[in-house]
Amino acid sequence: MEFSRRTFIKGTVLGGAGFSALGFDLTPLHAQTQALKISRASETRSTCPYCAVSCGVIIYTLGDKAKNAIPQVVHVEGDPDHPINRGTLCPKGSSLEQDILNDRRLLKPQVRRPGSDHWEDISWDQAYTEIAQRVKKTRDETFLETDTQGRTVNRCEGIAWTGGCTDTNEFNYLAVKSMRSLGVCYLENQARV
Amino acid sequence: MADRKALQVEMISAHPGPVPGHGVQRNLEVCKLVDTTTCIGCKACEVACVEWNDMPFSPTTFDNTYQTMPETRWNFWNLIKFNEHQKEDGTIQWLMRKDQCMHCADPGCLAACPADGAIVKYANGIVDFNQENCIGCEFCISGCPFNIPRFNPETKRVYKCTLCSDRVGEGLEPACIKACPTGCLKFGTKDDMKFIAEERAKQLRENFGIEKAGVYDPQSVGGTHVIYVLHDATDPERYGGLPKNPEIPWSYTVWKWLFKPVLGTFALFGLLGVCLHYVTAGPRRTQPEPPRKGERNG
Amino acid sequence: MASAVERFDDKASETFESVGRTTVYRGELLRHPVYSRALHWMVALFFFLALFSGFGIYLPWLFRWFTPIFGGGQLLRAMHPWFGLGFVVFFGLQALNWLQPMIWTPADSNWMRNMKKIVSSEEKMEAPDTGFFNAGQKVQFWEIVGGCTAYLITGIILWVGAPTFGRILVAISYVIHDISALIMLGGIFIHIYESTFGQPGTFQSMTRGAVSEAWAWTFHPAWYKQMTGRDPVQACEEARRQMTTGNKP
Amino acid sequence: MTNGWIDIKNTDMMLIMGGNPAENHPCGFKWAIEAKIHRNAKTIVVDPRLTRTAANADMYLQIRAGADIAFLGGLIRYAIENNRIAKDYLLNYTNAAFIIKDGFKLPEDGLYSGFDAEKKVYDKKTWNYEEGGDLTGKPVAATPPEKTPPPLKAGTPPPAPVLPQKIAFDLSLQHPRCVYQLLKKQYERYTPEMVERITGIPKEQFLKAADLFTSIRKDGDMKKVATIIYAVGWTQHSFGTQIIRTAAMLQLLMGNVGRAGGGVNALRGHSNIQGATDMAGIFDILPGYLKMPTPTDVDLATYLKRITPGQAKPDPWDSFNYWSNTPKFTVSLLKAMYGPAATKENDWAFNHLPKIDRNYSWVNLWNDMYEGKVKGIFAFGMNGVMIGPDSQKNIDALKKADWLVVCEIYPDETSEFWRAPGITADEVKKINTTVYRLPGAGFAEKDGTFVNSARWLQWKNVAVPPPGQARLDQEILATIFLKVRELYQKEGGKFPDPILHATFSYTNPYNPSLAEVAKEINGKALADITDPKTNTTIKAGQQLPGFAWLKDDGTTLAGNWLYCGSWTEAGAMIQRRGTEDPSGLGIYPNWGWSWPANRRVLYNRASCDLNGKPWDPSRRQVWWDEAKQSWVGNDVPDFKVDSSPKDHMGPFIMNPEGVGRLFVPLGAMADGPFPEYYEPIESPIPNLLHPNQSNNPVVKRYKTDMDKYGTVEQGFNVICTTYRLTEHYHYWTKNNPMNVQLVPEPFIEVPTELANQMGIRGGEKVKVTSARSHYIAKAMVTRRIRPMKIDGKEMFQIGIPIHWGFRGIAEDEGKTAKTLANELTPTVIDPNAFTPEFKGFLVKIEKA
Repeated sequence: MEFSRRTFIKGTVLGGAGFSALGFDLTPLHAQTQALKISRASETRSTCPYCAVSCGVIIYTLGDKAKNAIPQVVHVEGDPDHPINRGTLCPKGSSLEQDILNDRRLLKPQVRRPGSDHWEDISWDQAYTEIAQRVKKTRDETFLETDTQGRTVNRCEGIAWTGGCTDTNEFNYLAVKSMRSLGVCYLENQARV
Repeated sequence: MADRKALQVEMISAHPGPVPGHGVQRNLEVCKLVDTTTCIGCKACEVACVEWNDMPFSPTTFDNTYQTMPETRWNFWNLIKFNEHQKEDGTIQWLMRKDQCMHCADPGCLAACPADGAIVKYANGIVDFNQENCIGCEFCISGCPFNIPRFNPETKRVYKCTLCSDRVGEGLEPACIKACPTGCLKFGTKDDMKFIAEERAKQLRENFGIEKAGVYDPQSVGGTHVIYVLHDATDPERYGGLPKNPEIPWSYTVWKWLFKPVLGTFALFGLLGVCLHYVTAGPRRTQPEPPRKGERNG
Repeated sequence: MASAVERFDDKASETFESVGRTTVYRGELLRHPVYSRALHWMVALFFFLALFSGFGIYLPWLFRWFTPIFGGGQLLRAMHPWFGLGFVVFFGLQALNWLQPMIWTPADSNWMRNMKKIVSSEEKMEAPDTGFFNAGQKVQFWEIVGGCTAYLITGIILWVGAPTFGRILVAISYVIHDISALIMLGGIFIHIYESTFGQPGTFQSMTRGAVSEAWAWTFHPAWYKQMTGRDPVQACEEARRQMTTGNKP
Repeated sequence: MTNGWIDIKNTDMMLIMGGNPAENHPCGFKWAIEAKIHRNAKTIVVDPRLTRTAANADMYLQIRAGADIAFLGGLIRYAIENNRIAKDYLLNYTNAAFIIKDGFKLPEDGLYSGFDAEKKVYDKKTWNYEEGGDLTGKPVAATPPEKTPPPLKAGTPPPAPVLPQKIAFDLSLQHPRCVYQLLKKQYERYTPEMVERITGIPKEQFLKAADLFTSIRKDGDMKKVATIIYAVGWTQHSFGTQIIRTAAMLQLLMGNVGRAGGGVNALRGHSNIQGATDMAGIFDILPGYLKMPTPTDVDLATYLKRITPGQAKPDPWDSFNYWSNTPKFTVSLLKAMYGPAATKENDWAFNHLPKIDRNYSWVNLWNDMYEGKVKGIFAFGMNGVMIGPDSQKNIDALKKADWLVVCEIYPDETSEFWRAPGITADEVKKINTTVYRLPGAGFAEKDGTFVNSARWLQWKNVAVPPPGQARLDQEILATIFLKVRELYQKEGGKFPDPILHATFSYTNPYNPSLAEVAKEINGKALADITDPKTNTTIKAGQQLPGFAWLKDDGTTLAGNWLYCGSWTEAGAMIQRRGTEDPSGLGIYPNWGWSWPANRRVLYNRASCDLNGKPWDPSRRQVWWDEAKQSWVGNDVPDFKVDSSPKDHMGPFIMNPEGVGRLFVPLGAMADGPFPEYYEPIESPIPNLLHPNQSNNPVVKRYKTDMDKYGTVEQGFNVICTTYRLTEHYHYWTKNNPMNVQLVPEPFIEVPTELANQMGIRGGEKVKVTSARSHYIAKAMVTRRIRPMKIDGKEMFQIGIPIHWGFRGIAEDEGKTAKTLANELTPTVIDPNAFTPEFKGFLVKIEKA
């Protein structure tokens, strides 16, 4: 073992002081290997919602999927099996725990009435009913069976749909099916910008 | 817990007597390789560290740089230093270097630390703070050649990167290294990392025209368990103050481990001296002394 | 000394006089008033507290059994600076109190020159010009004054720590703090020895505040002459004659 | 992307331009680094700023934002001039040898032939190939007169011009009207000096970069491969599509498309932006890139005739022309959407679909809402106010709408437009829009498929339940639609048929299980169908294994023909997690499923020479197996498997010609068969190639009072560009405390020289004003953006990250000026992709 300068010095002095019975202590001191917070958490493999590299992530959640344990995120780490990111994540992917567990999340349906300057709570059923009525009213008012030259067009120019790019394929398909059935032409998406 | 193969301890701060279990088992030396030539300054390592260690978020303000904060903090253990370095031909080289504890083989913090068991160096090279034994004297901050340990005023304890001793103890790689998107951070035995680093430096010199590319593994602290591949190994200072020749102050080496114990014994001589004086020259009594028994007066 | 300091000093000693009590029997002289004694013992107390807690940090792998005495490393580290501060503050007051008698005089230089004889107790009586304090005491006093300033400066640096003062300054203060501690440690051994076994009859000067006249003319003749107006050597011979002749009644 | 993320590790040369992968796709950029480390690949980065990608590059060129086509045109010229092109590849896999009809004019004066000045549209009939055979070596003759078309019934519009079935070609590439010669003449004008004057890149730097990039084809060596990596830096211009066309042409010229480590790779921004495009979340297509019907498509037959391309190729060659199967895809889609209601009699419910005759794209949507035409809007995961362009116009448009339904996970600017900064208390009273804000589910709370930039479909699992009363997005959408259906069933209304017939026959229609929807998208058999060749039958109700099985007689349904094969009877291919990659080329055939048909690198037939042997034996993707008489390989061949190389079938099976298009005939491109350099709408200098036609002639400007366009004369003399940071994700992570800690406040990157001129230091507040609005943030004074010489004049560029609005952690703490970056951006869009011009517009900058 290469003698670094200091260990040599310490060795000589220690020899001298070693005889002092006062300081010798037999209790071994070694690091307790700390149980990892993720060692018993349940793992869910998912995909990061941010960019289109589609990094695989492992979401560690509380509890072992027992019924009475409501899962909540404990830690998010890269999925080493995923061939593209191989366990790595960027600064956004690594902070996904704060995206899942975030006190700014919207928790209840709200409505802003015309002219009002604040949000009011509204129940889901009330929201659904009102929205459905508005959709029907606007569609009936702006629906065009035929255009000026008498050709059937069956389109509704009064309603627009702007979908996000972190919605899943299946949601997009349902959106296209439902909106095209309403005759919506203003069907746009973040893919455009 | 005790039965599981714990991280084998090699050095303990301010600990009397030999380190228990020293040299009892073979142990590979781990090492973190930071290849600054492929670092993209994305800060995934900073986030992974804060997330793994559940550290509280601290307020930061904008100060004319991409760097998250000027220096690491007690709750922000590794920080990418951004430096816009102007090369001779006037072009700008945007250097990014991950700054964190270097896990020296001959740690200045451990040398300076007066608290028994506050700083432990494992046989695999990781230097770890043990907050229960830390007395908050901040000597380690003075001892560290890389200005790494950070003091938390509330808890009166000092904190730094632990190279994820908990994860490594369980066989995992550190969180920052796992997260690093471009693989600029690598983890493995010291020999493997040194080999990869030298290979990469050679590749840079020969194929990418970066003549002074080299590996940073300063021997003045006995070599470190965090090594860098630098564009210019002859001038590490340009990477945000990476010391060219990191030195542990003499106070915690020659003074603390040689003169102090020696002078300590000199001070005891004072005690010895007075005892000798007492038994030889004897006390000086008020005059006139009364005659001693059986002695003729006069 | 500045008058403000003297006024403060006198006022302080009056307040202590009113509280404390010094009984001077016949054949004794008042050595140290209540104020000086009180200060001395406060300084001593803080010194030892600082010393022992310092030992826990000074050579931890040797004196690690000090740490539990102070309730663990954290508490020891937390208290040591306050003890040091206490020591420096009280010694500061002590210095104000004793500044006047501690001024270095030529007599002290002579004393230093023939210190060897004094140490070997060959010379029974102190040199006649030894004043209230002899040179040894003055050396120690000034050494402690130096030590205290060193403690104050380096102590504050060590206490506030490297983030503010930079690691090199802390490293240097670390060494200076130790050196002044060692010197003071050496000095204290001599001080305690001289005031107890080395020079019987001295201890009471700090406990009761009074000393026998014999003690005075033996060890501080010039001070004895100043206090009583008599010649110390004559007084000693007088006493010796009286002792050899009048020892029967 | 034509290739994929991991495939980038196979490259030898990278041009990274119009994109910043190190910052915006860090984990993808690892593969560029792998290429550098394991293959000594070189990277050339061209960007208006020295980004973190450039910090890693071997060569960085600072370009003026918007001058991309000039640079790429210069590269094409350099490649042709120094003969650094892939001769065989060019001749056989592209339309270089095809001859163009007379009457086609190159745009020396900025205009191609057939420009109609009033309608600002091209009549593209002159942009077509000439009918004929092999003219190699024959004397040059004028285009033979066309056969006169049969007389038309009165009133029916003239049929749209079509490609000739037999295309004339000259294999010697000497014919003056052959595509190669026209290409050469077109980019003759893009000399290195002209490139320097337009882009600001010094001549010698440009030549060094051109030499390095084209060095892979030095003296015709076909072993090496180069890739071009880009992102919205190229798409967000008023000529965005043409920039990408130029890159594609460059890659075709150098024979890089279809090869491992080659191709033209768009790094798409969002996790499912590729999926959203495939599933046709945009107005002009149906799922599977089928065109939307127009009013002239009176019935299904007319529609299919219009959008199904016929074969058009040189006679001896062969072309798969896969789009010829469009009828099968369309009928299957209609059966999926309308199920039993789609019968042969009612044209498979063709008239249930709306017919569009105008441009309903993003900027038009807000423009028409601003003009009061659009009454109601659903915003499910898209923050229209933040995206802009000209956000103030979007806010004012929303004030005029009746209702707005937002489904989000964080409070966002669109749902709170009515209390945007600057709206006074009494003005709020006058805003009559009803806004419903419904709490949606985050990514970890719902399953479903994401399609990444490399076309990989990957399923993800549910980890935690939605918090509070939040519900799954699909549950919200399905319930709203079914509630509308109930209203129509009860009260009737305008043309209720599509609403009543749309198939929602999921186990729980109000909360459809995405697995069932995914199976529907993959496609099922509705009757027993057998494949005569292989004599295998698929029972009714079974999942289809591939889109070859789709029929146009209503016996199959498929939500998206491209995804047919993603969820077969053998199970969910998109849930596979096989990590084996025997070829080592990063193909990973058993991980997830990539469309089409699990093919990882598109056009991989072009990775082989004429007799089916890979150009580079060390990177073997697919090859012709003489024994088996079929194409085999590590990747799924992008080809007709049994077509022997002798038949000379073109590798680009989706094009009618079967070959790569250096020249884009007829209607595919709105603004020209070759990309021509046009200045951005807000440009500091006139177009140096043709000053009187400075901008893209077919780009329309909007007419409302909010649409103003700045000029240098009005004092807007600084070029500005907007972009993303690696620490933040659009308008989402401003709610994430960890990311806010990394980059706490908005800033504007200002070059040091400009800052010195204005007397501002780093950290001081600065106000940037464009013709439309202003933006306030702290200045980041940096030497990474240098002053530029544009046509001899000194100009500055500044950059603004887009991440801050008026609702977020830093915003709510009052640490920002609550202005939006996209208040500055101009309302002008690309004529082909309709993407707004967010990059390269004019502003002025002063102390705030």
